Amino acid sequence: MIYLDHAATTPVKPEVLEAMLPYFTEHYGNPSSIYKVAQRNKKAIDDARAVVAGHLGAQPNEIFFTSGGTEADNWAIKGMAEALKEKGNHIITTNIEHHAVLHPCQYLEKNGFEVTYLEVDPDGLVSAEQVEAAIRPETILITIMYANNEIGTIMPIAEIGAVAKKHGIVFHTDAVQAVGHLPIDVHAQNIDLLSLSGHKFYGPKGTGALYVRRGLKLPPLLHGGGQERNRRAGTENVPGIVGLAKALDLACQDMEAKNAKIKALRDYLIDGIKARIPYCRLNGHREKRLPNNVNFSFEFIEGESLLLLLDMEGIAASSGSACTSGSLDPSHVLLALGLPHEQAHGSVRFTLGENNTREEMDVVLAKLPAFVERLRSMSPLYEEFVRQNS
Amino acid sequence: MIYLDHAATTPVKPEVLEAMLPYFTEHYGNPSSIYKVAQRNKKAIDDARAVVAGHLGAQPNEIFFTSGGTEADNWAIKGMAEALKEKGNHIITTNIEHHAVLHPCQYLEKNGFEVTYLEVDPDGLVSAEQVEAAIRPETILITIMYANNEIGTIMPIAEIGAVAKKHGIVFHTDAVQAVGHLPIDVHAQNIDLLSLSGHKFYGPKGTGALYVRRGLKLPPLLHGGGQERNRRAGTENVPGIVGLAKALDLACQDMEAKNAKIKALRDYLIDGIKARIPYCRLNGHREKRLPNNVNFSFEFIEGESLLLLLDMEGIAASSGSACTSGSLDPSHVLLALGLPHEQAHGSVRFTLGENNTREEMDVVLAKLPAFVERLRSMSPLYEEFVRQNS
Amino acid sequence: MYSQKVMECFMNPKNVGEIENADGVGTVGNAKCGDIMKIYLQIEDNIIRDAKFKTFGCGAAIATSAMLTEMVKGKTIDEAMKITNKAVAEALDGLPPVKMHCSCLAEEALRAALWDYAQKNGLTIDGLTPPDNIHEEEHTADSGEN
Ligand SMILES: Cc1ncc(COP(=O)(O)O)c(C=O)c1O
Ligand SMILES: Cc1ncc(COP(=O)(O)O)c(C=O)c1O
Ligand code: FES
Ligand code: FES
Repeated sequence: MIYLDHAATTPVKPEVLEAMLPYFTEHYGNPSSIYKVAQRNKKAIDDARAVVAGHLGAQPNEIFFTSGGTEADNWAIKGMAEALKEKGNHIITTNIEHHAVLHPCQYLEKNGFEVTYLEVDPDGLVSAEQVEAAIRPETILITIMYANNEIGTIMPIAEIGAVAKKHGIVFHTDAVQAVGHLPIDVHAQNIDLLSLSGHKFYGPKGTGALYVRRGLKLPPLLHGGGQERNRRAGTENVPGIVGLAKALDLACQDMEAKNAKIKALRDYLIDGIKARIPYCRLNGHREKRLPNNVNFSFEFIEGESLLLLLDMEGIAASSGSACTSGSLDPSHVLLALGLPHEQAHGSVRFTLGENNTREEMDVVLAKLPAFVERLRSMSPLYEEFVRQNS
Repeated sequence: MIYLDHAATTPVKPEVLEAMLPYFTEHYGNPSSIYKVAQRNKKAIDDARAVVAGHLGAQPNEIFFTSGGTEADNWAIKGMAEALKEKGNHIITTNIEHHAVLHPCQYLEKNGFEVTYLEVDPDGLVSAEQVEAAIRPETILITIMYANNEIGTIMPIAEIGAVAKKHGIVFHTDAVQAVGHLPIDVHAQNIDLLSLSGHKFYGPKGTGALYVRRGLKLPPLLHGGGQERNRRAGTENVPGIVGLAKALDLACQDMEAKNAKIKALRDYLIDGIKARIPYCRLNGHREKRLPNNVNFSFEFIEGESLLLLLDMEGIAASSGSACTSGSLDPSHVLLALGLPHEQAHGSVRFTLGENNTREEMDVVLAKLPAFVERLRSMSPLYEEFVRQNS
Repeated sequence: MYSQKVMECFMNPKNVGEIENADGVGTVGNAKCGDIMKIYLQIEDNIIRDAKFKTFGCGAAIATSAMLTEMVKGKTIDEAMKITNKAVAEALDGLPPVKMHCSCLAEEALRAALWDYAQKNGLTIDGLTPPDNIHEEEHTADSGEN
């Protein structure tokens, strides 16, 4: 199999699994317990917290473990809204956020909040100026993703952070696609809250974290026991937390060199597709782009059928985000770029990982043109286009 | 080590870990993806859902996986409150619930809801009559735990379910301590919502589920992608879900025989302690009690110091619930039983597991009296007591 | 997610293409997903001699187009009118629930082509109503529950 869907999820690295294993069957004590054997687990969590903090430029007591990126996003957004509702009821975000941000925002809209969904430009970017222009006296939260999961566009986070700071507004970023892939420094970038998810950087599914700047009063989303210093209740997922930290540590090792390699493959794929397939469009910013993201719309054809053909040849790719692949709607991200309905439907995302090779890209480049051609030959839209242009 | 804290958490069984392993490194695809390799993971989740449903007498589409018991409790309680807030604002619970129920209730109290905390009797029981007497026209939810985590008392769930049904009120039970340990049938017992947690029955930490009776409109707690049929967003923790189901399946095999064995050990320990140590009190109901729970108050001494002595000898026990062991407050459960402050502080819980042996009980029975004696000899309360009674 | 039969029909679809001077042509679009299906019929003596399709759509849409065109060949118009989307889906060993509408698209495209034939020849076909014109229909992005 040629796996090109690393933005959907990644395999757990063997070293990560190895680090986790002892905590399932051997060091299984509840970290909150007072006896010695459980204290080891408490230490494992503390160590993991320090590792995660280190890679974000944060302090350990600013890191709270969650069950994933979705929980972190929900917690940050609904929690800050609750905490600051006396101060104001306005939130600023973009129209290409992940649903784990958009849906909490829509939920808040039903509960007395107002949300500005900034419109991105055709490359998927918002500017710090747009953000600043949207600020009102009652604005309490800015939540803008670090990098988009579908098109890979990287937002000007430091600039937005500076604007947020200037106006004294809390700034959250969904960095699920960025953590472990791009260098991050929450202090230099003026980030107040940051969500991450373990399975996007070769860690286990069902793990995540929220960085919460010290001093920020964020009420819990999950109420209960006193875990995570009374902020996030529930028996700690010790193996998961250990795995997340190990994975992040590995991901941040030689990040620059790994990224250079992946970027080269990415560009090879992008250029190869452009050279071989007419009527296609690269979605997302050409430069300000995740090193592993390739997203194309192929005119006149529909994405799912192309994915099926690729799948038959052992190539795993995706259209839009994984968690909406059951849905029939075209991607809200691609529509936000201004793509017409049919083109938004005809997009395919290849997201590369550390182990992909140039040979694999060659296989894709060898197969893809014929698949696109085949589907176009079946397409009434292509028929019409050819008729009109002949 | 003699591990006697199975109510806090259990080790993952080797068979459970084995079932999980392929899903970390090999079958890692995102279950929502359309390509074949990911479909296998979707199937693994569907199978797990069917297994869990089967052991509760539920339908697969009534099971929703969560990150643990805490999330399930929060979701059930806050979700139903949100869904039914137009209908009423009154909730009935007990004063010995786990914090994962109590704290969401207190949160709701701050947001316009009224909560009746039924007082349990000295054995930790509430009756269906008490529940019925507390019902008001505006009552929208009854949430009463299946079995208490500290004292092991088993509530009359079927009777409470019948009352709830008669009055058309939604009934949630926190069955975290019961699932995998007691037979459950949500339909026969008229349970509308039920929380469970994987790590309490030899499954992995960070996994849980909420049973939601078909037709019940429960809005999401975590908003985002379309996972779990749009009810619980977030990339599915595939290995965790597989592990939870495998563990539950194993736990329910020969449940009766296993329980008979554990119960015999439990009673051996209870009787042994009673026979050897004066001025002690068994907390919780003598008969309506989890097969694995032993909870004693030893007068004149404090629990933590006794736990430390036990720990020195390699015996892992707990006082109160694990997740509050950082707290200095006496157990709210023991106070609810009517114990004076000092006795509530002086309680120790032993919770047995499938692998504990009679020899281990003998070790505890051999050591414990001397430890209690030693601490009593240091205790000014004991000194006073002896003076008054001599 | 798809049956083997669906995948077969998708991978090696029969009847892809156009019929020159077709006796009936029907194009329908699915407001639900934006997919488009076009069916060409060659009809002689009340019998469908040939059927071809072009489809912009998902795997299920392509498979149902191929299956439907295969099913109608050799049938009288009345017989063709009796083909339902369910029959097409069954012939494919079923479709996932979210994909049932793709088979509706096939049924509608067939009826649109028959309507076109009837219009051109001044006929009335029992039970046939004019197709919805897709170009007048708004693409209402059915927001589902996602
Ligand atoms: C940008 C972004 N945010 C949030 C999430 C949600 O993360 P998770 O599925 O781990 O909860 C994802 C991935 O699914 C994502 O790509
Ligand atoms: C009765 C009860 N409810 C809820 C919970 C919370 O479960 P978890 O810690 O898995 O979230 C526990 C255990 O911690 C419990 O014993
Ligand atoms: S004297 Fe130690 S907890 Fe109070
Ligand atoms: S025709 Fe719409 S998804 Fe298949």
